[in-house]
Amino acid sequence: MNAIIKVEQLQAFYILEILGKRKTVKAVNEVNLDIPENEIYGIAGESGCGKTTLLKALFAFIEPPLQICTGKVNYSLNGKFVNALSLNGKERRELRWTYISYIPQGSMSVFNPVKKMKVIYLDFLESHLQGKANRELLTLARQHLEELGLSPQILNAYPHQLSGGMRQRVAIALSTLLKPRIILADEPTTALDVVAQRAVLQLMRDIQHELKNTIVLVTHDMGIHANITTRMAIMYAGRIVEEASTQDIFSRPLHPYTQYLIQSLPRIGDKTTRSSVPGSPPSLIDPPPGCPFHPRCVQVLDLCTREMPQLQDDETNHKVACWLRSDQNVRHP
Amino acid sequence: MGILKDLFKDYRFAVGFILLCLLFFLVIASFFSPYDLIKWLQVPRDKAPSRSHLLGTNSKGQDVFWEATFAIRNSLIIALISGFISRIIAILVGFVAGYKGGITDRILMGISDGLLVIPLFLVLVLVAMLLREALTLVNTGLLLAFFGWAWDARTIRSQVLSLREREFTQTSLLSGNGTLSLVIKEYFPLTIPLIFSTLINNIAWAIGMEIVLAILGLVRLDIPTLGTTLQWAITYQSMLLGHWWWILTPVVLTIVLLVALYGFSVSVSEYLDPRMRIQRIGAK
Amino acid sequence: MRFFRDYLIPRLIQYIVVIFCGITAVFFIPRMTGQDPVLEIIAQIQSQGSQLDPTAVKSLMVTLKELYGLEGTLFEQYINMWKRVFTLDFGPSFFQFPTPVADLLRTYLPWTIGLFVTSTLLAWALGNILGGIAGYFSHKNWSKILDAIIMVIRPVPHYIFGVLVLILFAFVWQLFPAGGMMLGRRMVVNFKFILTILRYSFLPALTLVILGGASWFQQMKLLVQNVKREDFVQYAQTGGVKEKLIISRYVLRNAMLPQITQLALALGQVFSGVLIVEMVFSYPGVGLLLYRGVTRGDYNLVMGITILSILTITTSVLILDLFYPLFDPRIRHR
Amino acid sequence: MSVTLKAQNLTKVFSLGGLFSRTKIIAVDRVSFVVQPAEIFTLAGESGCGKTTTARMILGFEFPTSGELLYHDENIQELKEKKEWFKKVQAVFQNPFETFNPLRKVESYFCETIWNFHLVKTQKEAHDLIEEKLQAVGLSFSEIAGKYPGELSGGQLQRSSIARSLLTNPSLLIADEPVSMVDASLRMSIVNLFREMSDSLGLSVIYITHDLATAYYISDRIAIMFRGNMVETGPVEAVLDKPKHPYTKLLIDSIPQPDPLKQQITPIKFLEEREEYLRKGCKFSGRCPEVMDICKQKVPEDVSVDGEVVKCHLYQR
Repeated sequence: MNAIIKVEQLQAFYILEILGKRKTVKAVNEVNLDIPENEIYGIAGESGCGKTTLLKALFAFIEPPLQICTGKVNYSLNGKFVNALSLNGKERRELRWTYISYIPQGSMSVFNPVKKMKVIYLDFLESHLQGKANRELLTLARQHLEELGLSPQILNAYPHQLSGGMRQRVAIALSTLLKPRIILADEPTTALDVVAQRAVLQLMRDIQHELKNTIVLVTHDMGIHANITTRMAIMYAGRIVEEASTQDIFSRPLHPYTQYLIQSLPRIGDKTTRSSVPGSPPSLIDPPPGCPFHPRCVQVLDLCTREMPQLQDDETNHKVACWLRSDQNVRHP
Repeated sequence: MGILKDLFKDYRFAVGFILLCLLFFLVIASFFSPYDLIKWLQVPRDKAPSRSHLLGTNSKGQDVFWEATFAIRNSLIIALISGFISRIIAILVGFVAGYKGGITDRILMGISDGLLVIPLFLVLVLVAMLLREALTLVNTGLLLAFFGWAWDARTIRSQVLSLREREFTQTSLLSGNGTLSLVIKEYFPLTIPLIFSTLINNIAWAIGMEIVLAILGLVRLDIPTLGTTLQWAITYQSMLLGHWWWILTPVVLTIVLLVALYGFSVSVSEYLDPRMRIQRIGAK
Repeated sequence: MRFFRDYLIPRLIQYIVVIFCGITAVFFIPRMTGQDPVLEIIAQIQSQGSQLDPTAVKSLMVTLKELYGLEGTLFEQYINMWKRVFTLDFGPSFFQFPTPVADLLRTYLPWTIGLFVTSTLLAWALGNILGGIAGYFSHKNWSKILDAIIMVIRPVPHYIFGVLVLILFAFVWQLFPAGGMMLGRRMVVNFKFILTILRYSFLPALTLVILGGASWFQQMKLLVQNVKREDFVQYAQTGGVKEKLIISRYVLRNAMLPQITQLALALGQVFSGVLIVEMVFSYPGVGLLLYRGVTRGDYNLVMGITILSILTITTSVLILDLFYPLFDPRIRHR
Repeated sequence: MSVTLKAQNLTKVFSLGGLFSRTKIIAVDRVSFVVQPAEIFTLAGESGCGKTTTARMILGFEFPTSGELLYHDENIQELKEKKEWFKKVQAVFQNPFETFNPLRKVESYFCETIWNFHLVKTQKEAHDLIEEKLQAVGLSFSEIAGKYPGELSGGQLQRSSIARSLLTNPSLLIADEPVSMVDASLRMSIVNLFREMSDSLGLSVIYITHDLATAYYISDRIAIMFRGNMVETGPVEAVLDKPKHPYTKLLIDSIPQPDPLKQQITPIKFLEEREEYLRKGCKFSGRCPEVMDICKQKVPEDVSVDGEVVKCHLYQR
């Protein structure tokens, strides 16, 4: 299964200037990741763990105060790998929506409030398909909506006339308009009710099935990951602590943090008392030395407080970054 | 003193602060003026600026420099009276309309919209025509204050409306605070930057209005203010006769005063902006 | 139909209510001062040195009271004031005795309206477009320099800036006449006449456009810096939409909406600015009329000007309010 | 011991629009429920179902259009002094970062609550009371002394908010989505707090949420709300394990289970229902899989079915 995006030693920090003091928020810290093709890849983690920043880096959408300090984000463009971060503005703009597209958080104000959906669709199409008459572009949009089971009447409506669920499905339709190879979704269903969320997830599953492309789904809700993703990575304090197929993550979680995360989820029909992770999430400005989870980890070793464990594959393509699980600690206890 | 160091990073504050100190120095100097405030023909007339008379003398036989120091002081008195009293009215109306809501909000806003739309300047002129003699410094200030609050009441009200929706209002009520202590303890710290910047805008407006009233001859012309100095300069045709120093002094002084006030207010209100203050608290 | 009922009728009612309150205020506020305009005028005449024997003073008082509609109870005065407003008859002007105020206004008002409309729209458009672009490229140097210049111009009051422009353009560089266009010339529409109109009205228009433009510039720059951070702009940028489109269709288009309501709210002050500038350049408009009326204590004229200005401003506010839904679909389609 | 809180036919109607166009939205429609002492009662439902409006009516921030609220059989509207009412009822809110004014120290809210309600006489007693309540929620006074909200984490702020609400020893606590903005890893510790307080202090808690899983874990009884109606009320095991109302079934079925084996395969028809508020008859009839024509005409009555109260025509016969 070849990868469509290869992330190598990526470090993306926010450089903040408050009252003359320079503060660096280490949002993404030495991340290595291979995102496979034709799969729904999940990135899980709590708020403030850097998953949205990682998504922005994947999308090569870097706006100050965010800066890429080291590392590459390689897209596989017709066979060979190109570092997206080294592309200039024009090349990046051309790749957007044709090669890689983005589904927003689904907050209220994602579409231009004073224009009809038709105009918004034309803006996106016009910027990428040169030399096509508006009429042609509109028929393209109308067909696409019908394929996805949405009524073309939507094009004549204004954004404020659509409900939250409908607006999010239109955003998804827009992001798949030019059949991109990769779709990045940042918490696509957080702002929706559970019934609307189910319809949106269903739509994303159908699209991936039909286009055979890759959807990278970022959300803190483990239920959604279990429901739709096939492979996932768990992020904590800017680092990937565990990466495996969704089946493995839920059946035998290896990293203590993942275990806590899954164990603390309440389930209907099961009233056993659940406890949450002790302590509080680390600050990304000066993360604790060694493994960032060690202040909250119950099985903490002396080594954990000094050195950062690397992601280690245990031959079943199940990677984990924890001294308890890696065989290295056998050599120097 | 750390605050001043941060503020000076903003060039607008630096310019504004220095100019304001300069003008403040002039105001202080006016108390030590060798010449009388009102008497005419104290010096030879229409002399160009020289060592003895820094800014020359005018056709009324007064030293332009010392007249200017009185003018700034009096104009500032009028502007400050207008500024502070209109703040009180604007805050009262803004907070009551914003917090009470319902009928009182509609009535108060109806009055303030009415005052906004009709040309205040003309009604001001109408009233000034009648009061004419009585328009001493204080009365002019009060008159300007009465007309100067409508605009700001509206902005304060909209901020209070947004604050009322925020959750800490409910926490404060649940902590047993009454409406008054809620407004003072919770809303005031957040609206201070707005009140400060509208104060400076009102002062600038008051100075401009005072000048126009003086040009129309509606204030006591013997008391030197920026407006009356300009008015005498125009009636004595100083422009045609080439006494440029007499007419340019009030013009330049007004511009310097207002630019300084504006630069000072913009930078300070940015510094006081709640978001900035929260960041500073966080960065400690 | 819903639009008509939800949006139009409340606006019309507000229009009538504001006119009613405005004119009532203009009627009551001067009376609150407790000063009697007639005594004021007589004192003014005597202070200008002309001696009047007592009987002449008494008869003058009676006629003046009748002229200013000051006889009868307050309520009667109020009623016949409204009668006169509806017939647009503000009584005779004092310093040009027989001619009624209405005629004076009819000759001078078109000039003011011309200057008011053109300069306001020009200032609004120029200030918003420049401010919008400066706001979008706020990190660029030219935008910072422009911002600094505008910051110096904006706080200057109308009269002072007018005098400055007058001194520079009329006396130092002598490019334009120092005002004093012939009053009340017959309106003959030919090329030469229009040229003289332009020459005389250039300086007042320049002052108004610069001053007005400065304040619109700053408000728009602030608005655009906020709109730039909105989700729909970021989303369009991630979508690779051309920057030209983003600036015009997304940023300027949305930032313009609050500026329309702001224009409607600021009309009162903008109109006052026009009157003041007319005084500086003695441009033959209502402002100059006001200057002469005030300096000669012509109470009727000033009252007439005030009422007429209320009508002009509230009508322009109504027109602007009616235009607003065309720009904002959220109001058109509930 | 009499019932802590009893609501009878509680209704709230908002009228929107300008002078002429009065569109009426029935936010809460004849809601009745009972809260026993030391019981956690959950109000669950999607956004816009009226659960927060109900809470605001109980707290007195909103006045009911009709119906009564009885606190220990005493009508709340008769209570003249609102401050007296806040001694008995307190609340915790959704967004920890908005609960406290960013420009005021967190401890100032504690002191105000103590002095406004005259809970203690001396400074020392005040300090001890605050320390005691903070210990109860797993914090210490030193952690929050002199601190501004900006300097504390979401979890700490939410615990402080709970501690503040406990100062007056209320007998009813309203928690409006208390954990939806808190990190998942910390969520359980705060949810467990409610259970401990309810058992140890005999506190009745009205827990408002859209997350049924947490509701199942913590509450004793639950009411499912839909467009202002209480469609199903009863013990949480009965309502969520064996749901009766079609809407409750749809809600439970749509929750993504954190288990890859239980993936939602059956597609649902996403019906775009905008005017459900004004609908005649049962408000869910637009998208109810078991809809009958009676549903479209008559609003169903409350029917008690083996210990539960269901508002649905299916159980009318």
